[in-house]
Amino acid sequence: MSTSPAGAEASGQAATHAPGGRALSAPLLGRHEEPTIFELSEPGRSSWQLRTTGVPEWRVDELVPEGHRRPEPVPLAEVSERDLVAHFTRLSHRQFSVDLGAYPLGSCTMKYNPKICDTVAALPGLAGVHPAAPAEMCQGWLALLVELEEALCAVTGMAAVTFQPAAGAAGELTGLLLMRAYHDTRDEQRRRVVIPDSAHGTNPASVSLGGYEVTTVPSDSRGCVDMDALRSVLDHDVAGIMLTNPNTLGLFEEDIEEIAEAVHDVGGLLYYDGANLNAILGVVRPGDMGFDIVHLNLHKTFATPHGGGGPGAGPVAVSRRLADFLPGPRPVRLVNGAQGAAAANGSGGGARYGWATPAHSIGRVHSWHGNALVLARALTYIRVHGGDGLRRVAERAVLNANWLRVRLAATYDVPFDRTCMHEVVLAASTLKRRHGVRALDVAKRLLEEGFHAPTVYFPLVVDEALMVEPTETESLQTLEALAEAFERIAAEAATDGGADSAHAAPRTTPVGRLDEARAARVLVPTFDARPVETGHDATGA
Amino acid sequence: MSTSPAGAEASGQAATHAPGGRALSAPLLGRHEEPTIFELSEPGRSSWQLRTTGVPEWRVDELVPEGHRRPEPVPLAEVSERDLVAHFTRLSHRQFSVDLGAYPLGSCTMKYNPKICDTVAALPGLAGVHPAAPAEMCQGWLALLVELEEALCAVTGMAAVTFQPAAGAAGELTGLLLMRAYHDTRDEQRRRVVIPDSAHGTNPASVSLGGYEVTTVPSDSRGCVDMDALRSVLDHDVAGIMLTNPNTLGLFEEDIEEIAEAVHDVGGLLYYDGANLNAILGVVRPGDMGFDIVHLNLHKTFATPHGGGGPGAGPVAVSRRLADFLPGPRPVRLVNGAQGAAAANGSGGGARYGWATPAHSIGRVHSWHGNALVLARALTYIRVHGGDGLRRVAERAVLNANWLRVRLAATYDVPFDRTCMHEVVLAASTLKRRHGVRALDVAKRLLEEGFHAPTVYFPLVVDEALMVEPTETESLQTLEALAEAFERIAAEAATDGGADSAHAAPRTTPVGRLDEARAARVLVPTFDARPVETGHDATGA
Amino acid sequence: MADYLPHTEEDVAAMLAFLGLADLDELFAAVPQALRLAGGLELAPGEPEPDVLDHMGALARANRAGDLVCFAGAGAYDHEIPPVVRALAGRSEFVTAYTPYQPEVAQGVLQAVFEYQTMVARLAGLPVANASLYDGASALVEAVNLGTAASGRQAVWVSAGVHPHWRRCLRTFARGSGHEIVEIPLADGVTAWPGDADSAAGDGPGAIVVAYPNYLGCLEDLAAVRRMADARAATMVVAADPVAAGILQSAGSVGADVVVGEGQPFGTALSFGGPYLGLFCCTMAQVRRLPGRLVGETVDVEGRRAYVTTLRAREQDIRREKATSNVCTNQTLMAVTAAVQLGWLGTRGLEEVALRCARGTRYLRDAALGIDGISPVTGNTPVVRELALRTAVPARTVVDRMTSEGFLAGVALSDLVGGDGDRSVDADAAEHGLLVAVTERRTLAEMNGYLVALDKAVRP
Amino acid sequence: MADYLPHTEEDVAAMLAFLGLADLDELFAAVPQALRLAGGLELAPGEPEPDVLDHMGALARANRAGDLVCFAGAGAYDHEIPPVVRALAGRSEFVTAYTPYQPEVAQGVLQAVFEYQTMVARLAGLPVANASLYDGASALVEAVNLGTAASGRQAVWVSAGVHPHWRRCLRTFARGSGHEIVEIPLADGVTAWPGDADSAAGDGPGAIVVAYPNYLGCLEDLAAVRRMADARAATMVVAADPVAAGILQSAGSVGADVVVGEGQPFGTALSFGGPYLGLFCCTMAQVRRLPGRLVGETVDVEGRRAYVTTLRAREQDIRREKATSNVCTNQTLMAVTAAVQLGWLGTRGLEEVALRCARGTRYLRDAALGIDGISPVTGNTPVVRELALRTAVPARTVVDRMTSEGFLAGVALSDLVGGDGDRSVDADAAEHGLLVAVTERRTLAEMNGYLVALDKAVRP
Ligand SMILES: Cc1ncc(COP(=O)(O)O)c(C=O)c1O
Ligand SMILES: Cc1ncc(COP(=O)(O)O)c(C=O)c1O
Repeated sequence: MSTSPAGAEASGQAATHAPGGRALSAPLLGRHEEPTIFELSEPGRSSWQLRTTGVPEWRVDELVPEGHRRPEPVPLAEVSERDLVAHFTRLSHRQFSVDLGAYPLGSCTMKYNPKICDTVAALPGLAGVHPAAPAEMCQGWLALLVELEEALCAVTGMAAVTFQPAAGAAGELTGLLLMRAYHDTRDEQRRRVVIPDSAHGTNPASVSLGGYEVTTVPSDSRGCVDMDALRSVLDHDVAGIMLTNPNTLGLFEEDIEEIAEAVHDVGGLLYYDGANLNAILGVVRPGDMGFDIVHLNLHKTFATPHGGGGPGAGPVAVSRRLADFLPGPRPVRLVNGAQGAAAANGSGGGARYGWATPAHSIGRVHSWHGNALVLARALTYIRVHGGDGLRRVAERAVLNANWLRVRLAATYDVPFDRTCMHEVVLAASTLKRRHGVRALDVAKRLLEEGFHAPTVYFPLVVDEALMVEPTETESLQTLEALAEAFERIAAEAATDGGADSAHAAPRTTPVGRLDEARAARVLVPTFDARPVETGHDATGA
Repeated sequence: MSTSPAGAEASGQAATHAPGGRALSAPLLGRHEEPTIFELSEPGRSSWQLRTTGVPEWRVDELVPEGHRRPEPVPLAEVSERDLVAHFTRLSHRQFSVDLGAYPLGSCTMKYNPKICDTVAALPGLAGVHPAAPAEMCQGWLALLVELEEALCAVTGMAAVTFQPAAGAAGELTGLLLMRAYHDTRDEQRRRVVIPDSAHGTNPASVSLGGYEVTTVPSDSRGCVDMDALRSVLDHDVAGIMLTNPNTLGLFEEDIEEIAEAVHDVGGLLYYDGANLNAILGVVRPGDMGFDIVHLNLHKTFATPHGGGGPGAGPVAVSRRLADFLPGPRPVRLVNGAQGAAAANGSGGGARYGWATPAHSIGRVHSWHGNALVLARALTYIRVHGGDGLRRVAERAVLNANWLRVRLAATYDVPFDRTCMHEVVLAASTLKRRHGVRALDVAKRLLEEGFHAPTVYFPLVVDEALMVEPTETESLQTLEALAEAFERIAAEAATDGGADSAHAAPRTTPVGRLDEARAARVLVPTFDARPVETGHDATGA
Repeated sequence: MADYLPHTEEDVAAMLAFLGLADLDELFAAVPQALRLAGGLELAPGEPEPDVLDHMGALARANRAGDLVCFAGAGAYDHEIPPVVRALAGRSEFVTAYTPYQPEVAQGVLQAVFEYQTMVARLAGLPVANASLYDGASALVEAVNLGTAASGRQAVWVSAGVHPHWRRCLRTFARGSGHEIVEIPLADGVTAWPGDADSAAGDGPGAIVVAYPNYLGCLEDLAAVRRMADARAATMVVAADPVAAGILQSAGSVGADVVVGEGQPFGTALSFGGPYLGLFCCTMAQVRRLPGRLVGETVDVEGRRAYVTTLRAREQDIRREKATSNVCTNQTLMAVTAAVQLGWLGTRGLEEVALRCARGTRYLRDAALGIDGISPVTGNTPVVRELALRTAVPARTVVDRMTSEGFLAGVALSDLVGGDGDRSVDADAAEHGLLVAVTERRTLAEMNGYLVALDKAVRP
Repeated sequence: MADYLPHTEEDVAAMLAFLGLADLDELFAAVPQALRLAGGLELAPGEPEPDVLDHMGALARANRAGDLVCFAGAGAYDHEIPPVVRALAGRSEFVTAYTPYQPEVAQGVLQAVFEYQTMVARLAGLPVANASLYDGASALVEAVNLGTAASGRQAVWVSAGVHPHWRRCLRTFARGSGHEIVEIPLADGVTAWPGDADSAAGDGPGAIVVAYPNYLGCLEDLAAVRRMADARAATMVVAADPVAAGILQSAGSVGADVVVGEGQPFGTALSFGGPYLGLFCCTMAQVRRLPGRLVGETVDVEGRRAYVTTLRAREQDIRREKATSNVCTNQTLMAVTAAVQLGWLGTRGLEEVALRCARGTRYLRDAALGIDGISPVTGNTPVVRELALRTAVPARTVVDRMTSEGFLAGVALSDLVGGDGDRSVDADAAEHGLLVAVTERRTLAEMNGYLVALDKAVRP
């Protein structure tokens, strides 16, 4: 049957009276559009049920002074609970996720998210606690955070951690402000921060917000920081350098010791972007490499789910000399000895944990204490794995990436074909030159093959980049199937009609390729928006 | 891309090494087969994690005597937790459910299942209680059951309830054994039970298991029990009659008073099959109609989810004179006055609820107390609705069914076209005669239209029956869309190629029509089964 | 006015107008006036969800049993149920689906049940398993129906080692089926089957039922039962514990015709006794007598492997009074849950659980028998899964006393076999017998705490 | 050895062989020997899930705050979250998806966010809402970045009625952005903006920030702020409470250029402060300066309506150091949750929640002011949402005392504004001020119990 809008209109429903019980948008049954909740809405229908309180029922004009009152209630959707459930359940069937299959999205570490963490995050004793409750009333939370801080220090080789940053980028900016505070107290006005050309976009963006200028150093032929180029830009105007190691090409920066020495020599600090930590868990620690500031992406390395784009958690770990600048207040152990578990027996005796603000704290970077429930998930993950398990995680992640690299080297370009870490950057340059099949086409075809696409066109230094991060939770059988899919796509591209087929992909998904240019040109940011001409195409890459 | 097995084989995986991370069976991405968990299995892989106990680790031969030991462990699947999750999540995407859309399956009352009931059924204080715990330790459960018994008595107009029957059919058999016990104590040997020809299959089956012979009475032209026919079969050999009112044609048995009188006159009892109670909640009660024994399908009328085929709950309510025969033990209030809520404040004071076995109990019909968590869901549903809400449920259910009946009378046969109750039985006889499109074809086409199919070929007394039960939780917009879908199908049938199109349906689902004959002829009941010739086709209707 | 109804005032008015009716009451014109309920139902008015949650929560808190460390079994066990199993089995597509009448949109449930059937059949050592029955008792009743139908004889020998409640159910349903249930007593915990002499008298049994291990945890001699069944052309029915089966020989391997069991231990919470899961397996020879649904593999029009309920002609909706059983709604969700739980456990995990249960039982038995005031009910007969202790004071008293120490000590035999005694144990044990179960979740520390409390509890 | 790794010994061996490596260590050959971690991580060995659950459960139980009846707010509120919202927002497809980089297989999240953007924009009375930011504070920081960029001036006037923690964040990030943050004090709970005279002095503000209601619950004069902003060509930023917005005029309707807020009240639990939800709305004129992701509607190759992230050129991955913001990962799951919660509440439900909060606040205020030892902090200024009481004994003491009565009495201002005082309240209030919030979940009985406890707690 038709899956065109005509087909949808064929339902004969006026736009504002779509039938909540019709399931044609569920891929199980069809490929139709799912009506918006506003189209499912019918005045007078409702789902809400609130507790019986017995509170006097004053009218709004008895409560809110003239001039402050809202003339009309906020127009939201009015749907039955049944339609609410059908709507969002169908939407969930239109969404790919780790739970459905492999998600080899480079730089994102889409590993399996253990279900036990959902259970922990739902514990009323954790989820039901108000962030401003007195410390005596949340000893469990404080014990949890202190335990996690100690674990993250062990993993990174650093001295102290702040949990306030809500994601990696927030961690970066926090780290740069720590860098600035450090130099300030030493009365040094430094204006530049060095980052490699392969860096993730949040790095330069954070540098600007930190009030610094970006100095970019090129990668050398080995895909690592070009030492000569680096030395040439290092001077006392450099506040520090931001690196991720392994870098975004999935390669370990072998010269890390020289880099650290060179940067420290000019009085700069080393910032470690922890997005790629998964590769080196239990193998080597940023602190031992000479880094002064480290942010971690718990939503990558420590398996907390990405929630379709967030929430994450980007705690920042620092060396002793920077600890006094950390945001506050911070959870601290009041009397030593008592481990979290002990404290957890709780009530009895005075508080064992409390809050403290470092002497030269840069101040708050979050409304409260950071993404607490994400932190609880991460500690759960760490406890299940332990030191030994985390090392196995890194080994298997790197093993998987290298297996794919070697297997696919015959079919795809591998710009830097040597032992990689947790991810491998392939390229479709040859496919594109020979057959006009671009990285984007390969990505879309992979969807038809039953896999999520890798990250494409990043890092920017690689032409037609296909950045593949299988993660350690995918099996050899899955890697083989993924490799065969890649190979099938390349082989098909070489056949005639092959390129057209690739350009037409994906054909099995609820929607095909989208008109992204139109989305930006005729901006429709809400259901109420009338088309707005925004002039030129602004979709970017 | 191909969705044929070839396509599946194209994954190049040996049957026993299917890739757990490939998501081509998720309708979001493809239409491939989902490997069985046995094909995803890899020796040495595992998911299980068990508590550290410190118990001495005796070897099995130190624990189990020679001759009783299993030579090899039971061969099950060996999969990673990640693959376990991917497998069952993909399977869930291959399954239609109430949460996805309208499910107008006649005689099944597929109404919306409120999520609050899932929360209640998951309460550790309910789900974590051992069935043999002393009464003092489960006062909350006993209070809950007594409260539910009182509510069901109010709804049915009966005197007492047993919760042991796990589903409707179990309730029927229990009811028939109560009937037998009743007659036995009056030293009456009665051999026959009367049921209408429109009765559900479980009714005659239960009659046989109850040790009775089935006497069938035909329906009259109005679709109700033919009174003359009934009178002609009634004598003192009749133990009772089983009726559902409204009957399976969705019609209210208007002569119910005469029927009751006639059956009682010969000393028989009236059994009420409660599967269709949704239509008369708060309108009329089985007890007031003269019924002596009533079973309820809590998984229909009271919205407990069907779980893909079960569990249900089929409590049996009886009139005073039958109460002494009920299965035991039964939850009872020990001192009156105390309501469930009160008792729930719990601990303080002695037990307010206990167990008691009726004087002439027929004995147990369940391993324990029945499907307790299903009962907790039903009480939750009843409390949210209250007396007023339940009446609204019936009104809206009947309103919806009649709206569809009138709307579709122009397009489909309506064998008994008068005001129906909660469901309407349409027929495709004309479609079949004129265009060769059968009820089954209409059902399959409806799947393509975004709706679950109605019940087909039941009741047996209607040719090409399409039994439609919209339920009260579907909106007018959904009914309109459903009606339009029915109409589109009929219109299409009249076009040329229309019949072929109908026979080809469904074409948008993960699998098309199945070879059911082969399933019975070459029986493969397990993954290990070698094809077994079972002779003739035994798929039945 | 809390409910889940979508109808607005306008909707109702428009629909009534469309039907040409003045009001909603007219919809019920067919209901005789005299019968109509005046004044509505005698039920409290509806309450909003939060109020109802408060009430149900209060009821739940009133169940103090939930806080006790559980040493009770008797067919309902406190096994590990991991978050991953709860999450998968709780997916709304499985929970809110009906019986798979339209297989094209029900492959999820159908394949999960097919996998369940395979796992359960492997466990039992038989080629066929059905899609579930209500619980262990109902599975046994159906097994006896099948067994007598197969042999054509109504007498049924039932070992008194079968769970007392299940035997009670057999007697209840026998009043309808006409089966003649003969209970065979136990001696030292194992069935004392009649010698050939005794049984020659009268019509031989059409079915012989034994439990493995039996409800007292004792291991019966299945081979002997098989020989008896052969000698009498009777159907051999075994009620097997599915967890113990992880280390015990399968009943199928010893020749059982039908194997039934209680599947609750596979991912289903204690749940105050239900919903549970009736396991049912049989030989290929009996497949046409199989009760309930059966999922089979087939192909679709495009040749894709697919699943469908099959051999439907056995079922009530087609065969009606001639059906092999009246079961319609079963316990599919528990079967799906079991498939997920067994998928999680896998080959090694199930063996490990069975082994850990046996180890815990062994540890507790050795230590408990060291306490004075405690002796075994079943002599020196080897036990797994359950442990029957004879306590100096009535077992019910022991259970009550130990609740205040935070333990659910077990199940007093008096609660299972009833006052009037039973053929499974002597009169003294019927009052002083305490049935104890130790699962893989019980730690050494919990057991040691239990033993201290037990020592106190058995003092006069 | 508990983990989630699928690799069998054989797999590892085969893969190493394929790579021509002797062992796993060779994979790390690039890591300088000297740096390699000898002896492994200093972390306890892994524990099986049940042990970890025991530990986390013990930590959770040690949080006694969870058992207290909550009268604390200050930006984090105890609102009703119905089972249906938890169930839908918790679906694993939403939870375990990444940012929608492949829109063809991410329509679920994209459409949900599009609906969220629409609802939030309607709430704010502005045409554009982004796909979320971290929390209220980060949304405000981004708003100030946008505002100063738009006006091209670095000075920022911030009402002291803005949440103290948010103001603290503004000061922190100003060290990087170079913004000059000027806090404007409150008088009787509302902002005492400088007269034209004062402000004529020096460079005018590039952005003016006010809260509505402010953190003390007081209603500010938004029209006056709009006039000030017009006079100074400054960007008007309003930090609005999204629940109070259910009955209060929208900031957009009064001319705000940017409206930010904390979205936690829309379906997200208290969660010890996170993850929460940063709400961000602006005018169409500022859309190219919008921080974070934006979902827009478009069509696919077949003309089907579909959704995609748009105006991507603003973002860090494309614009890098010139990006409008550095945000990448945001709080999408909370945005989806808010869409579900607002879908559940609907037009009437949101108004009802706002109204009930205001009623409860009114009831508690009237009754509390009757207690001696209690007076208002903000005079007679009308309040909604929050209530600042001056208590005879230090507020922190009141809070501590009332925990033993089972209440979380509120938030002591001293915990918010810090010892060194604050421009929002006088020095006495900084020590004796108690900020109290009443949501729709609080019953009359709870409030009366609270009042009795409060009466006792404020005695010297
Ligand atoms: C290398 C790298 N750095 C930084 C980030 C930013 O982290 P977040 O998205 O949590 O802000 C990412 C995330 O994609 C990344 O891959
Ligand atoms: C009319 C009728 N009677 C009885 C039953 C049997 O109920 P259950 O399936 O719960 O055994 C049904 C269920 O479909 C039914 O529709």
